[in-house]
Amino acid sequence: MDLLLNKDFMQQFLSPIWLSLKIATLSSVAVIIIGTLAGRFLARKPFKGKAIFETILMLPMVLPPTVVGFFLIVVFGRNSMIGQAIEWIFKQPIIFTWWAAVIASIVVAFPLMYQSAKSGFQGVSLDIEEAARIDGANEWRIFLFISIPLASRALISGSILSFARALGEFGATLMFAGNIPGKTQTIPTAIYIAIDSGNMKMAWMWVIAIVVISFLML
Amino acid sequence: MDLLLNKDFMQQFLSPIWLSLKIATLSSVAVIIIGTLAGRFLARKPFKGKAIFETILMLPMVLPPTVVGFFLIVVFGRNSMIGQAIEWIFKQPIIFTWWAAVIASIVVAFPLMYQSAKSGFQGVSLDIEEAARIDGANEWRIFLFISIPLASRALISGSILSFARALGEFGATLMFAGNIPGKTQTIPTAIYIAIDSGNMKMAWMWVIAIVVISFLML
Amino acid sequence: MADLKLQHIYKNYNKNVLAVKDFNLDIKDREFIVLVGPSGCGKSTILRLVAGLEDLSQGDIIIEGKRMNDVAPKDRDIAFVFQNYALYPHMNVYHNMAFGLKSRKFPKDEIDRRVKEATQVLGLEEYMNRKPKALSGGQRQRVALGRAIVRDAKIFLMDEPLSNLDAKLRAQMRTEIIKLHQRLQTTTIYVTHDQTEAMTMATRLVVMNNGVIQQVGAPEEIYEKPENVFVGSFIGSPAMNFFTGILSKGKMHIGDVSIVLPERTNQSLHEQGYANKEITLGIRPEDFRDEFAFIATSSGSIIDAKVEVKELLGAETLIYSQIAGQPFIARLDARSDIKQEQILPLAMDMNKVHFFDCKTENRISLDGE
Amino acid sequence: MADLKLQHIYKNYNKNVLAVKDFNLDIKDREFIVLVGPSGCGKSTILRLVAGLEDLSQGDIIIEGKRMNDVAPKDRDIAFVFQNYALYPHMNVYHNMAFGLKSRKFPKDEIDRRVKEATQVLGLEEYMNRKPKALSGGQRQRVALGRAIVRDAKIFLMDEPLSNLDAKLRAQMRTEIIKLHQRLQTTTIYVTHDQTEAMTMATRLVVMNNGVIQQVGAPEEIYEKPENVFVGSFIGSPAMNFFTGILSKGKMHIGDVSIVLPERTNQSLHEQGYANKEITLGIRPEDFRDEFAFIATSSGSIIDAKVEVKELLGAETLIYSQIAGQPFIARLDARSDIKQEQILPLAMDMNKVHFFDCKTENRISLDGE
Repeated sequence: MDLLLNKDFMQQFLSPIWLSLKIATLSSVAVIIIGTLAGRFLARKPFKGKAIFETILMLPMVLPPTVVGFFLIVVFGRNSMIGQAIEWIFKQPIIFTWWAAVIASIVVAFPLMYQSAKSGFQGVSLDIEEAARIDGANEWRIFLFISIPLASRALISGSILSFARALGEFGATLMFAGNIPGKTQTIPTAIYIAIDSGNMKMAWMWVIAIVVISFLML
Repeated sequence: MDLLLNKDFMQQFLSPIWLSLKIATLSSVAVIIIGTLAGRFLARKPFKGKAIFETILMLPMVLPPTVVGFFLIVVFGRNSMIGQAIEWIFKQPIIFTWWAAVIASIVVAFPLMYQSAKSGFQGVSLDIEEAARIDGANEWRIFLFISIPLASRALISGSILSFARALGEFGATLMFAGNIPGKTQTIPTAIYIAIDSGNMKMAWMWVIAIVVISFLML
Repeated sequence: MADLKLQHIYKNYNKNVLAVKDFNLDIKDREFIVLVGPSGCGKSTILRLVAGLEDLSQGDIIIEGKRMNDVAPKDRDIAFVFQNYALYPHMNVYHNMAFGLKSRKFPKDEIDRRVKEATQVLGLEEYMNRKPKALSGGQRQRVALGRAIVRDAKIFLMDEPLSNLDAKLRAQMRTEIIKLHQRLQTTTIYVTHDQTEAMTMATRLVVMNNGVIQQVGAPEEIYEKPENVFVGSFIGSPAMNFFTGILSKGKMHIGDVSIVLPERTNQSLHEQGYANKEITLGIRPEDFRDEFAFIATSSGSIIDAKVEVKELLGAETLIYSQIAGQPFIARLDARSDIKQEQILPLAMDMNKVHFFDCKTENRISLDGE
Repeated sequence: MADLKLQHIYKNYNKNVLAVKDFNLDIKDREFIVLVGPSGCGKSTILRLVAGLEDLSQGDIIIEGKRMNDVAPKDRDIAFVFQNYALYPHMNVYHNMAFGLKSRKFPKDEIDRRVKEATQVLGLEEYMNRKPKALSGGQRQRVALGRAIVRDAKIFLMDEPLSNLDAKLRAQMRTEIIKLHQRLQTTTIYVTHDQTEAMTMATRLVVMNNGVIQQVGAPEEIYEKPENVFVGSFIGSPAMNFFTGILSKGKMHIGDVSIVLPERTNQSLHEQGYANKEITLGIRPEDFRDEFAFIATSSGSIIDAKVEVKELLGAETLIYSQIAGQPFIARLDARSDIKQEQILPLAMDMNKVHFFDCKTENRISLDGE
């Protein structure tokens, strides 16, 4: 009980939690919006190279997290075009910032949302969309009032999965955003460090915290 | 080219690859067998507490890998009953051995196999199994000649997913099996260490190796 | 080739839903029994109980004198034809038929002989190596029949086997199944909701509703003497027409229309206490007559029907009209001179009308019967 | 309420599959056109082309004089009733009907008025707040109709709207749709594979096969004078029977059976060069007669039919038999005295037989026609 009242300790305990929540929320909002739009667009439209395009989108789900982290470092690193552009705009590299953690979470969570959204939209009977089209609705109205409500179960489960994946992201984040306490240390990395340094008490507290957050989501 | 001819270097490069393949193969064989049986058994039989039982089975898919690693350490650690039993039988603790990596891979890959197998078996029309039952086949014959062939697509895709997941496992393995070169260092942990120590050349080679293995699987 | 007794069978899926209630039926060797009724009437449940795919809640199933309640499906020696065929999709036609025999460890040449014989009977020789996906609906149905035939089982159970076929093919397969039964003489229970199949195939027909048997008998008997309003309306297409009216002074008054009853009918109804009471009259669409000669001699049973809708069905015409707000359909020979809204005099054939109690909806037996 | 012209319409899905070929049809205001044909004949494709759900490969669609080829579905002012209803599952009955009006920005009270009126016409008032899942098949069908009605569109398109209902409900909804058309008088194209619907509903019938129109005409006309073998066999149930034989010396020889042709028929066939050639005779099941009086006066067209299967269908009996290996079905009045295997003398009504060219399968016009 003493510990809980200790201000420094609380600071140390809560900081990864707030950071995790912030990163997971931000990245899953982005993933939900992009994933829903991409899922709807690609659910029905066939085009050349669709299979290859989809395979690339899905890769982060199959590849080991450290490989994802490796590619993030290569793509956003100081030697790449993108990395240099970012450094020029923001006056600092993105690697080892919490924005890097957001990007890592987006990349690993996106396939989950995209897949859920796509199968959700594919599950909407084509007839029903055609009926709405003949009924005088434009494409935007169909998307908003027909497709989204009918795919809502898949969209919600995709959103939850994405949030959970973003919250639990470890490997790619560790490599791309690092493990800087108060700056890029999330719950999963904090647990790793706590165990590594033999601090079982802190590890238990963070594990309980993340399990509680996971249950609150469901 | 010099490097490839250097025996020590080859040893250092190949060792995580062999270990990764050994661990992934062993764990996915176990996962495929247990997952198929569990999927078939739970696909049709309703029983009390089935939902809770299934949630526990699926947890490793939702929880962050470091939390899975944490629980593995708690369950198999030197202070637990299981850990003490293992230590008494094998005269050494399981933690930081390659068997620990196998167990970590099994735990994270099992939900994928189970889910695929279950939905595959649920997709087999009940009528067809009933037809076989009336046709004089016993349950074992039905499982072997009707259910498995008809669920084969789901079983194969579940097996591939499980193998990929086992091969790419990083967080839980890092915590439970450690990162001991030549003993528990797999490709994902090797990449992490290579990047961490700035050895981009080695990192690239391992990344290429794991991408090649992944493509060979498909 | 066996007799089958179903004794006091009950089946409930949970405490509240009673799927089958006190079902009793003795099926003789070689009979072709058709169970017919609307969906949810419990007819398929009976079949699944006999097959052993579901457990009885109460009662006994006895095949050739042996109680089968606790015998596993594979040991009951029955064959089942499923509504959706339930072929093994990964096996070709040959192996679909052979699977049951292999499971029962028949020698290889015996399996071969039986499958070849069945494919010949069913005209499937050319398709031996095809998988179900590569067959038409009618061919799949034949394979499903073949799988039952090769087994040479004691009893065939068929669960709406033709309902997934189109109308033409259904008529053709109906005939093939009848011929097959004439040839094999296997005791068969056939379930359908289609009353044409019921009428044409059955040696005995069992009409069910809400889990309870309504009537058992030869098809002609059930068509000509339905035991209650449900049977009358379910068997026959278009359905039997019903009019509710009051019996008084030898006439039945339906709104402001009065129908004179034959003397004996009237007397019998009076004796049974229906005088001045509500009563239901049933008449089949084809028992309305529009021929001049018939109308001239049936002055007491003429109604002036206003034609609301006319349907020309090739060889015959259906007229939709009503008496005092009670709608009916009359079936006349094809006549293209009938016009919408026209008043058409129709005579009821009073030898072919049926009477039912208004409350119980049961048939009222008349003296002549 | 509009006329519709379909001119030289072609549709191919890829280079090899031609779904519709040179389809021409002028539909007048208020007509109820039924497109009928086996599955895959292109009838649904026509409907989807008119609706704008698919693009034409060639040809023009003209509604009230305006070319519609490139107009979006929502701007064509048509209503479509889908086979599976395609109701919006997450909306209640009211909102299902109101959605189209809302999309077109109708004022709220006008929407209310129209939906209420439609629900009254269709008897759906009680179900206003139910979602489609909580409705029966027939009610869903009514909501789908309602969605079309409220729009007050120029043209109704209906794609096998009754095929998911059971037989009784189908007959009932058939009548309701006919009444609805009599009331609203909206130009309608109705697609079905069911020839009963085709015969009873159409003001004009279009019979299609393999993407090509086979015959256009009033239902009676098509029933009585089918243009070719396909139309004869597709319209009518059981199907028209066909016999192939050789014409010689005023008789048609089918195997060892000879049928004497009426003098004028024979002369006309000779004049058209069919003497001593193969020719196809078509006769409908109901044009076989077993009445004694008829047989006595038709000595030239009597066949001795061995009864292979007898089907008692309530008001009538179907007899399955064959002439020289060519099977046929005869439809007689209900007679329970006919036995399996019995030899039954049947007369063909020679005023009602049809002749077709053996190769082209087209109808041979006789002098009398």
